[in-house]
Amino acid sequence: MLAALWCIVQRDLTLAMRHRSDVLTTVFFFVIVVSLFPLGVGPDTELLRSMAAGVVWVAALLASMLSLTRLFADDYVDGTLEQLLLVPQPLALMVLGKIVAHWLISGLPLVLMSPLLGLQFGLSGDALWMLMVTLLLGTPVLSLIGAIGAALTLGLRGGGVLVSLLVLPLYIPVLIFGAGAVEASVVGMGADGHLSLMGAILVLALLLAPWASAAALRISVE
Amino acid sequence: MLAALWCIVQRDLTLAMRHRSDVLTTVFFFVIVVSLFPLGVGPDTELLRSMAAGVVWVAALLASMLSLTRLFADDYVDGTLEQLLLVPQPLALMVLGKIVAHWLISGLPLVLMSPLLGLQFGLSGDALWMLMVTLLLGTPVLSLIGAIGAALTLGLRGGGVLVSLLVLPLYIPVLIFGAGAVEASVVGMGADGHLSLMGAILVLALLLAPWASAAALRISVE
Amino acid sequence: MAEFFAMGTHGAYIWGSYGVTALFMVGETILVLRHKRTLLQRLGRMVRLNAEEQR
Amino acid sequence: MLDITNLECVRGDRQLFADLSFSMKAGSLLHLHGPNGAGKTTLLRAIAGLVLPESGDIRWNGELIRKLGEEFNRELLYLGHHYGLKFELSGYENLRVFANLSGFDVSEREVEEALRQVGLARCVELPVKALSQGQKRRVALARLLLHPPRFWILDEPFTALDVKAVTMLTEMIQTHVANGGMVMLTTHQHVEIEAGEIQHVHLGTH
Amino acid sequence: MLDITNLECVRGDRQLFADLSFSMKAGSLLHLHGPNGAGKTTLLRAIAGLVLPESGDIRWNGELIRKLGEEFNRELLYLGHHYGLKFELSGYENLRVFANLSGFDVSEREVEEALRQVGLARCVELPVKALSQGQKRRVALARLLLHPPRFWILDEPFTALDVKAVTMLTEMIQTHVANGGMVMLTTHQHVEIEAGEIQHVHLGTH
Amino acid sequence: MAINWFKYSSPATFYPLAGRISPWFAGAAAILLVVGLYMSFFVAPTDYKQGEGYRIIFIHVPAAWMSMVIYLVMAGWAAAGMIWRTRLSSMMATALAPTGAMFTFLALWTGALWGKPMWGTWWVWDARLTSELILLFLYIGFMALESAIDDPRRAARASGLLALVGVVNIPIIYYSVQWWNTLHQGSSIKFDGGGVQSSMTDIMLWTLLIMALACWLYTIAVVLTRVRSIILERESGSVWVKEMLQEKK
Ligand code: HEM
Ligand SMILES: Nc1ncnc2c1ncn2[C@@H]1O[C@H](COP(=O)(O)OP(=O)(O)OP(=O)(O)O)[C@@H](O)[C@H]1O
Ligand SMILES: Nc1ncnc2c1ncn2[C@@H]1O[C@H](COP(=O)(O)OP(=O)(O)OP(=O)(O)O)[C@@H](O)[C@H]1O
Ligand SMILES: [Mg+2]
Ligand SMILES: [Mg+2]
Repeated sequence: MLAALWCIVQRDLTLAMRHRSDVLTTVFFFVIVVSLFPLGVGPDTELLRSMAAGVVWVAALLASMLSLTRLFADDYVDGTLEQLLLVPQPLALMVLGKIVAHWLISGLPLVLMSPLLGLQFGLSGDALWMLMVTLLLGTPVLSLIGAIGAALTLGLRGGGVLVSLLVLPLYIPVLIFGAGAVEASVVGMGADGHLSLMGAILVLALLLAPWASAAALRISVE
Repeated sequence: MLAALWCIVQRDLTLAMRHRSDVLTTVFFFVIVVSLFPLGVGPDTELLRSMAAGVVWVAALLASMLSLTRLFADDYVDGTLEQLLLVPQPLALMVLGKIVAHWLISGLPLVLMSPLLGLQFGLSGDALWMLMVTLLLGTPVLSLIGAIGAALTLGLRGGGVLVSLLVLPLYIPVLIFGAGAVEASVVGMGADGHLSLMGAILVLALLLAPWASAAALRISVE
Repeated sequence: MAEFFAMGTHGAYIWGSYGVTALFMVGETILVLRHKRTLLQRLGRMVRLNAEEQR
Repeated sequence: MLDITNLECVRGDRQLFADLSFSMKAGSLLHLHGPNGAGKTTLLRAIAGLVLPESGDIRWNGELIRKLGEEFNRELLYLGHHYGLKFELSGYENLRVFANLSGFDVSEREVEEALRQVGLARCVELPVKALSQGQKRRVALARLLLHPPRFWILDEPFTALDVKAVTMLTEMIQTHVANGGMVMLTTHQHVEIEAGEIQHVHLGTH
Repeated sequence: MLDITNLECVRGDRQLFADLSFSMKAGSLLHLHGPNGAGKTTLLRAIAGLVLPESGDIRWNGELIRKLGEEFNRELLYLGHHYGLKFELSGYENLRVFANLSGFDVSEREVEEALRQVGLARCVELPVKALSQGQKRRVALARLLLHPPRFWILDEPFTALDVKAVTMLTEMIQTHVANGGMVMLTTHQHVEIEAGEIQHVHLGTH
Repeated sequence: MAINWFKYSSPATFYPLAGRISPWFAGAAAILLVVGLYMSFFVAPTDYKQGEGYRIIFIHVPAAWMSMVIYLVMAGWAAAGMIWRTRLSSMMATALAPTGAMFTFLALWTGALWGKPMWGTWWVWDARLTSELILLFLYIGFMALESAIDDPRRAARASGLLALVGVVNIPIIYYSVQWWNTLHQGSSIKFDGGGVQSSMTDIMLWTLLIMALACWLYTIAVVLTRVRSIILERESGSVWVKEMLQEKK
């Protein structure tokens, strides 16, 4: 069981490493989107600081979402997904493996990059720390929920946009608590409540998402 | 010649209409992204008004970019792109047709939607008008430049993210002038300079992009 | 000496600039040379193995 | 072993076949015939559990395959129109992943040997996407040589293969059947296969 | 008509063939042979102008095809591994688009007639994605019946076709050649074609 | 005597040539760097307005110049590669990109470190700074696109096309200070007609020019070495590489 999980994670990581630019480009997308806002909004530092948390979180959302379309699509097109369905292992486990790999490739780097971007917007040490912690709790949820959307829209034309339509509404709670926690710490308030809520969401998603995605995959592959 | 151009535009529009959700989803994506910001940033009206132009423009950029991957990818996978290369018509013309269709599907709706979203952020009549005009001048440029990126990354794994890496830097001038013009009109200054620059960019892109994309397609299809 | 390194009040900025620049230029040189060396080794091995196979 | 009773499949709003019943036992081959669009692929996918039939039962050892789930998958190898290979990985890596996911460990040797047998010794390390049509198919076929399960479903396996490869594949099928395996296949090409007992099922002209 | 001189093609870092020279004249058929991975597809794509050869010339009526560009495309019909069809459009719409882009107007009748001839009268209005493998191929082949240009390049056109369709296609090829057309094809299947003059080109075993 | 330039555009003849000349460039670069550094710290006087902080100029400006010039040269090679289909040209473009990206980064870095004491902020979103950032993204895009494509021929052609499209950005960077009034100062050195005009003292100007020249020579040396590796990698199947490697044995 665990061996199979590990095998899937490893396979997807190898595939990502074959195209090292994949990993880099998600991060760069994140960086670019965050940098676009000051360009659009103008160089007012005070304004920038007050929108920092929102912007970084929205960018994380978008970056994670953009890489979602790739989660199952490649496997679907070349028929390996079909084969994964025929493997003598629980499908939810296979899906979990793919989600873990997706997070390692597209979520973790965002977490690690975020302090640098926060600096650009003039956030203080505490707020930077909080930004990282919330992203660490939140990005796995994005991958988990996103997997359901990706599985449902598999093989549909325009899946990329459709998936965002399905998934973004579900992302909103994560966004609100994540950005809320950071803002609370910017103004010097505690954010424990926000954090424990995010933890609860993460556990819930971890329990439900693999099953839901597996069911969605069975439907889509037919 | 023109008949062929029209034939391509019509074909792509028919395809889009087969999946009416495609058109709707680009618009919804736009709407959702714009609406996420008040959620992430908080309900401060003054703050919102001053970031309105930037946010709407960034959202338009992202929405247009998201739908880019679809521009040639479908045709590439099913081999119709190959056939377009073999048609006795100038390839740049075919590409122009596809770009026009792409703009009609994913650019024009944004232009039409924008006043509504601007209202949400408390923009005044003049500013709303300016927002629409800049989007009308700017979104075709997004489709034109984007086509080059989409053609270059055709068939590459992780093309979706790579295309944003290639295309977003080139979008930045459009963003700056577009958002700049709206902001100028928010504070009651004239924006003629910005607008004529955007017009110049549009003409330049219209002259160059179809050729560049055609060349890129020839490279990618090999 | 210390005065020299302090550079008025701008020591950190100046040395930060020159330091990182030096780091990058030296680093790039090392990377390029090392890449060349390993490449030559790899290709050399390939040629040798092919030659042995033919014999 | 495999029993199909009163199977009915519908695609879109067309009924492809109904009341289809047959069974297969160990050490036999079933050749599915029918013109283009008769529903052969649909039937094979239904038997593999990828398509839900409209009505009817598919049983393996008397148990419904939907109930069996992973149990049944352990006995099954399905090769469809798609290659089922990751194009960025080499043939070697692809086979390795398959084996591991199917739950058995294979040595480097075994994988290399399988690839050599399908005539890809020189391309072991190339990513699959750099292979030609026929070579890709050969990689997929190499799975038939690595601890193959009992029941093979092959949908037009001869596509894109050259004469040598066709002979090789027929031999593989024959040996498998002779050793008590089961093979279900469909092909429009004329191929001579001599296996113990050959069953022919014809899907209606449409 | 078509003259190939000293053609060399490289994929990745492997040279597939070099110094390949042959020519073809009107009213003849060229059959390209070679095992899997020999470079047949690459050669056909190079001749269609989709792949840039490493060196060597491809001339049509004495002119380089790269110079001719759209002129040459007007004389050419290439059917590759891909169907070249939009899966969301029906067979009818697909053919219509092709005809328009190729610069001639076809009536509704003509298109329907072509689809009937390839045996898809019943599926005219179905989107192509709802067709089976073989039916998709048939739609692609219907292009050969609509104002076909002189020079056909067919890469494994018999794939996925049932016996009836194979006969139909051979007949279409024979008529075309008899009427002064040119056909270049490759297939691993054994198909009897009797056309005026058949040239065989073998690409090296690899 | 007319030199046959196309002869040198063949990797087989260029490889040994590059090997012979690159040490000279490396040596000259090292000497000039030492001279330039000595002058920037000990000879150039303290600026009456900016104090010692202005000494960053001696690397900031060369780095900024190099970032733009390298891009132009890279695009030029890419264009040559696409027009004449010479393999060497695209290899040169590939070899230039990392060094160009490095200088772009350095221009940003040193600019930021200069901005803190002078403007009181690390970063502002003004036209020149922004367009320099875009340049960095263009370099990264070029490298990412190239590494995302496996077939080296397709990679060279695709990334070459991208480089050409990106050239549009260079005049924007250069003229940004003239087109928009920004925080960043305008060109103080103008190359017009006969001479170089400058608002700086002569000694500062000379130091700057020597550092710039040193960066040039450094770039040439590094790029030649890198292009040799690329040639070896891409041509590893060819006869001349095999013969050369065998001779070495
Ligand atoms: C991250 C921030 C910065 C960036 C990206 C940047 C970029 C550039 C570029 C691209 C150039 C070359 C353009 C040309 O030759 O005209 C340049 C030149 C120059 N920069 Fe900056 N710069 C930055 C910050 C600064 C700061 C803070 C200062 C000083 C207060 C400064 C002073 C200069 C000077 C004096 C020149 C030379 C202009 C000339 O003489 O032509 N820069 N910079
Ligand atoms: N998604 C779908 N919607 C509607 N009809 C479909 C769909 N998928 C398949 N069909 C129909 O089902 C029929 C059978 O398809 P199938 O692929 O099983 O045929 P086949 O016997 O494998 O044919 P071939 O020999 O050409 O491969 C076809 O006529 C096709 O029109
Ligand atoms: N992108 C690529 N990179 C590297 N090698 C490639 C690439 N594309 C094709 N090749 C190689 O080119 C060779 C010829 O491929 P091609 O598709 O032309 O063969 P083919 O003769 O059509 O074979 P088949 O009969 O199997 O269709 C193959 O051996 C393949 O490994
Ligand atoms: Mg079938
Ligand atoms: Mg082929």
